[in-house]
Amino acid sequence: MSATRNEPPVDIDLAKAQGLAEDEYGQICDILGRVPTYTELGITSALWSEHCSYKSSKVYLREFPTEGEHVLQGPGENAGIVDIGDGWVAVFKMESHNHPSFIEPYQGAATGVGGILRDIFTMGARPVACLDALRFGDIDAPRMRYLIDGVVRGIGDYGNCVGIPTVGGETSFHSGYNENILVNAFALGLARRDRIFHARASGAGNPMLYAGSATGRDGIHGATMASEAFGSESESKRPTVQVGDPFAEKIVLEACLEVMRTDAAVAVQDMGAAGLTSSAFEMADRGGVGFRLNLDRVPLREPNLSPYEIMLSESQERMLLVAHRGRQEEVVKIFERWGLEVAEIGEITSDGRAQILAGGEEVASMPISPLAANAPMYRRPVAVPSDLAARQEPPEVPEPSDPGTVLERLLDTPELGCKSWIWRQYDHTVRTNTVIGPGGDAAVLVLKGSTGGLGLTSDVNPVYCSLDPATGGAQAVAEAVRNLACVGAKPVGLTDCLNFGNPENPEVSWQFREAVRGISAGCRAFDVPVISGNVSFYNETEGRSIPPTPTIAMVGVIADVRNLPAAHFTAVGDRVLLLGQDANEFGGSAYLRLLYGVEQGAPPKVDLEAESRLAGLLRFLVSDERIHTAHDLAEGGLGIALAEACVGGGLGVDLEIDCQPHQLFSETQARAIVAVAPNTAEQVMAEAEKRDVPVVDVGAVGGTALKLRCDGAVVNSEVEELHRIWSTALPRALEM
Amino acid sequence: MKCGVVVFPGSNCDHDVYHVLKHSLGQDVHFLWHGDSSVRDCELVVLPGGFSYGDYLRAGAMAVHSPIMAAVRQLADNGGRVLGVCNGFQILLEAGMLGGAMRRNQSLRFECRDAFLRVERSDLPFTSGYRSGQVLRMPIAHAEGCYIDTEEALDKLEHNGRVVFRYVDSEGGAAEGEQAAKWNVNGSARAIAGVCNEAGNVLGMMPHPERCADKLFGNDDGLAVLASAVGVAADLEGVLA
Amino acid sequence: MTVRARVTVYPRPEILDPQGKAIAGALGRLGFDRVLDVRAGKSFEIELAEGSGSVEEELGQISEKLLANTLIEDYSVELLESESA
Amino acid sequence: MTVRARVTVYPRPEILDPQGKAIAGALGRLGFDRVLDVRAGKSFEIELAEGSGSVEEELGQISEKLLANTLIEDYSVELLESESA
Ligand SMILES: Nc1ncnc2c1ncn2[C@@H]1O[C@H](COP(=O)(O)OP(=O)(O)O)[C@@H](O)[C@H]1O
Ligand SMILES: [Mg+2]
Repeated sequence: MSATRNEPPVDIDLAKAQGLAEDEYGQICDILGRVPTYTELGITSALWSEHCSYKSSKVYLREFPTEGEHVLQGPGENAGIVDIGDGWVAVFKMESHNHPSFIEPYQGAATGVGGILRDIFTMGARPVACLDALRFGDIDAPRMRYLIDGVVRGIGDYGNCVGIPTVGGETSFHSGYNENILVNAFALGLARRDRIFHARASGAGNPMLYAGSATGRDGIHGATMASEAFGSESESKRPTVQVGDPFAEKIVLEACLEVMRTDAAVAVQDMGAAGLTSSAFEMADRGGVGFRLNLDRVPLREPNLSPYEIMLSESQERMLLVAHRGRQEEVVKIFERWGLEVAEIGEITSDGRAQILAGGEEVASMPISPLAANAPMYRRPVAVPSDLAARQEPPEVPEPSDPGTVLERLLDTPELGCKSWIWRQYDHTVRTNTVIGPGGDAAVLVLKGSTGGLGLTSDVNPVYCSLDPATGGAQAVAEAVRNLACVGAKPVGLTDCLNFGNPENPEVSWQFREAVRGISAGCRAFDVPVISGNVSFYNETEGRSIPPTPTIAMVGVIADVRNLPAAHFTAVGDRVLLLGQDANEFGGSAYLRLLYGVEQGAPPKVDLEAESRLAGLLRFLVSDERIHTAHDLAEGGLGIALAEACVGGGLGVDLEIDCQPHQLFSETQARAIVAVAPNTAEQVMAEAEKRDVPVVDVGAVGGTALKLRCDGAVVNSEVEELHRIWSTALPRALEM
Repeated sequence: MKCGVVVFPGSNCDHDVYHVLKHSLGQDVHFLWHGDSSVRDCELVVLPGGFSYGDYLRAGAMAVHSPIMAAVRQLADNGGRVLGVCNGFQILLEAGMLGGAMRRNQSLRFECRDAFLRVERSDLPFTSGYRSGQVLRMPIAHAEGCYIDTEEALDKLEHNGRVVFRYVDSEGGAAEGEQAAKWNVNGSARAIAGVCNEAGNVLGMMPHPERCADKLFGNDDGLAVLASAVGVAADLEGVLA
Repeated sequence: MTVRARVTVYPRPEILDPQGKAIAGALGRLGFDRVLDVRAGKSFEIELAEGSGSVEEELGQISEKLLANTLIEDYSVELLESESA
Repeated sequence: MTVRARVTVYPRPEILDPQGKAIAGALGRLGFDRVLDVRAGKSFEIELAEGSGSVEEELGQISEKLLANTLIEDYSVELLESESA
């Protein structure tokens, strides 16, 4: 094949400028048996990019347990699938949109939500819930208020408009994100087990249909391109920011689900990262077929896009479908009825090649499976961070002079204050499945038509991860299990979003390897498979990487959602029981970090067996309807957990706790508080003892104050005042 | 009762309303497509919440011109029942069927939370299941719910008893003074949350009764709006069983 | 031949404009203390094919029917330039 | 003395304009078939106190800092009339 049109000649320099390594360029020349065309080079560099190929992470990701009795689809598809009983499956995945959100927070976050929703409905599932895990820098860091406001509005406006509730998430603040915020979006969909759709193309002669918004120059990786070589004019016209169109998404969603109900479609895939390139290649590769595309038929938003641009555009809200030959009219009709653009742009072939035509010329002809099979994979060098040992030195833990004041100061931080300023901007009740929305330990959805439901949570503590990524990874899994257990949900699968710095930095690679090791250990201990996930590397600015942040989102099933405990106290007179045993652990604690600016020491140990016993006990107690309140201990320890349980329902407590005052803020894991009617307290305690979970009765619910005595110190804070501090901490810090 | 739920491109509470009408209230419910020109033999038509046409210009502005709206207007003129919730209310306003207009919330943000409403009239087909003065807790979820009109028009609206729901504090007191913003969740003129037409057969309201129609969600204060509208006895205990 | 025009839509003067007020407040905080007042409106650039009727009339109708809610908004129409295709 | 000015903000031409697209679609359905394209933007009317610096410069800064997101939007400034107080 000869170089076409007036495209720049391809050579090693151009390849490098597009992000291909020298031997990667050699590989593609070998595969093709010639020098690639310009379009082919673009395709290869996209498919072999870190983002699409997982080249630096794949060797480690293989360690994840990905199978289990409920798993119908593990990693490798647009989203993972687990069986949740009664003929239903849950389809879920989490994805990052970090870099775009830092550049343009509103659109970056919005298109992040759009992308993850498409991943769900391409599998034939109707999206029913979202979570968002957000990491921001110090509120006073440059642009940070603007970034926070934009991200929250972007997530809200997109999800609200499409009509998918955002039922939970997490938000934290750390100076390590000052120049690299993280926006991780999770979505979950439901489908009938026998109606799952796979993005697997098949059947030579079947037409390929393009549906949704027209293609513009959005998001083509212009920055890495040799701009002199290729019309600098068109370069400058390329927008770096993709704009989301949630209305288009909503109708694309409805139209796609309608199409999938007809059996006229063979495969459906969204055009996400690397647009038409990755969707066409992945769909064909999974099905072991080839395709022929005619780019002249692709709907364009502006004239004169080059084949390269059309193949790599990341315009949003676009879908690629393969229909059964002879039935494409049915598909077209549905899209047209929804007012969407739809075009037949190619067909499936049997030769396993990607043949791409434009202007009557062949601009690319590549064998598909060798491209996927030979995608580069690296085991990057690793090195233990040179300062790790020093950072793990045991910290000094000052005794609080007045634990009540400490509690108030902690509640007054954006980190530990209420996040309702955020989630009130999200519609969390649309679709009327939300039994527990944001504000509890885990969100709960009912499966309409039954009494059963799902629990959803997202967790990770980046400070722990930065002090010890393996422990931090395991802790994230354990915390997710614990949060689910508080609503009686038994985990069936998890998805992750592994946010790290530059993998070419050996210390970052080490963090990644260790975190994956920790997560895998957690997964095995709780028997929770990883069914999907996403890796986001290069969260680094001027050599400074973010704290390792392997966000875990976990889903569990609940047999009966009708009488779940609250995360707050609900009944005067209830006994408050403390489950688990403190071990006085302050490494990476909120107490040291938020009050003293110290991030020091080994993070709390993760005893996976103790966590399992605790989770098992909590699930039993919830299903037995024996407890009114269940709330786990996390950041800020017992003190914060009690305060949250008080302010959530406006009820006080009167407690006697056997510990030193500072221990109120220890972050030892595998702990929770429950509240039970006085006459069942003994039974519950006996059950805990039977299951080898330490338990003490520390007092009763009642009054208007959080009253607590420990080792001579006294806390006596009016709940109303705590509520005022806690509920306004974030908007006050934001000045919004 | 034969009920229709209109589906506009971008509607997203259509299934929620359908679910309550069909499964909680046992009615004969159908979806009506925005492109249809008839409401068939429906006696009640609900314009559901959502973001018709993305709410891109003004909430409800584009949906008004859908073919179905002529039929909805006809139904209203003939005395049939029309309920607009949230986006549906916005559409009724844009259609000029209720008077007044919506502006962005005072906070200039989307607000999703519970509001307290006082039932100002219980003699309407939509409120017969309530007592006058009853205080309800009902979720809102919107960005453009600040109801406005000229003072004159508002006076007339009040005079004619067309204010059906009003935002109040949790005790039923006026959402005024210092605390106004807390209770009058979107800053509506005179804390108006829902209005009806002269004849009382068309109701628009911003809060979502269909989202609080089941004890499972800890709140079924809204069920009686739909139950009343389909003429199910106000004895809601029976309905719930 | 095509015609380009601009329709500008503003809340009517007697209607409160919280968005404009919020912007004026934000500008004050940013130190732009010469700003006395801001009104926030919408602007639409419309390209029309040359046709039989008057462009202004067509745009008036477009504005009344869709672009403005005349209960609370005023609009104005402005022709930009014509372009030969 | 006060100065009145208008800042108009539009999505840059190469950037997707979902609003404009939806409005153009709606106008088509309403039978305004001469409409070829619509771009939806924002318009701000600003009243400034007479001051020492140049008004245009001040408005440029205001636009860059707050009214327009220059990553995806273009703005233009237009002086209206001056009014003596
Ligand atoms: N960005 C967010 N979006 C939605 N909900 C959030 C967000 N951030 C926090 N939340 C909600 O606030 C509550 C407290 O969050 P968090 O402190 O992370 O809980 P936990 O410590 O139990 O994991 C949770 O219910 C969570 O869902
Ligand atoms: Mg928790």
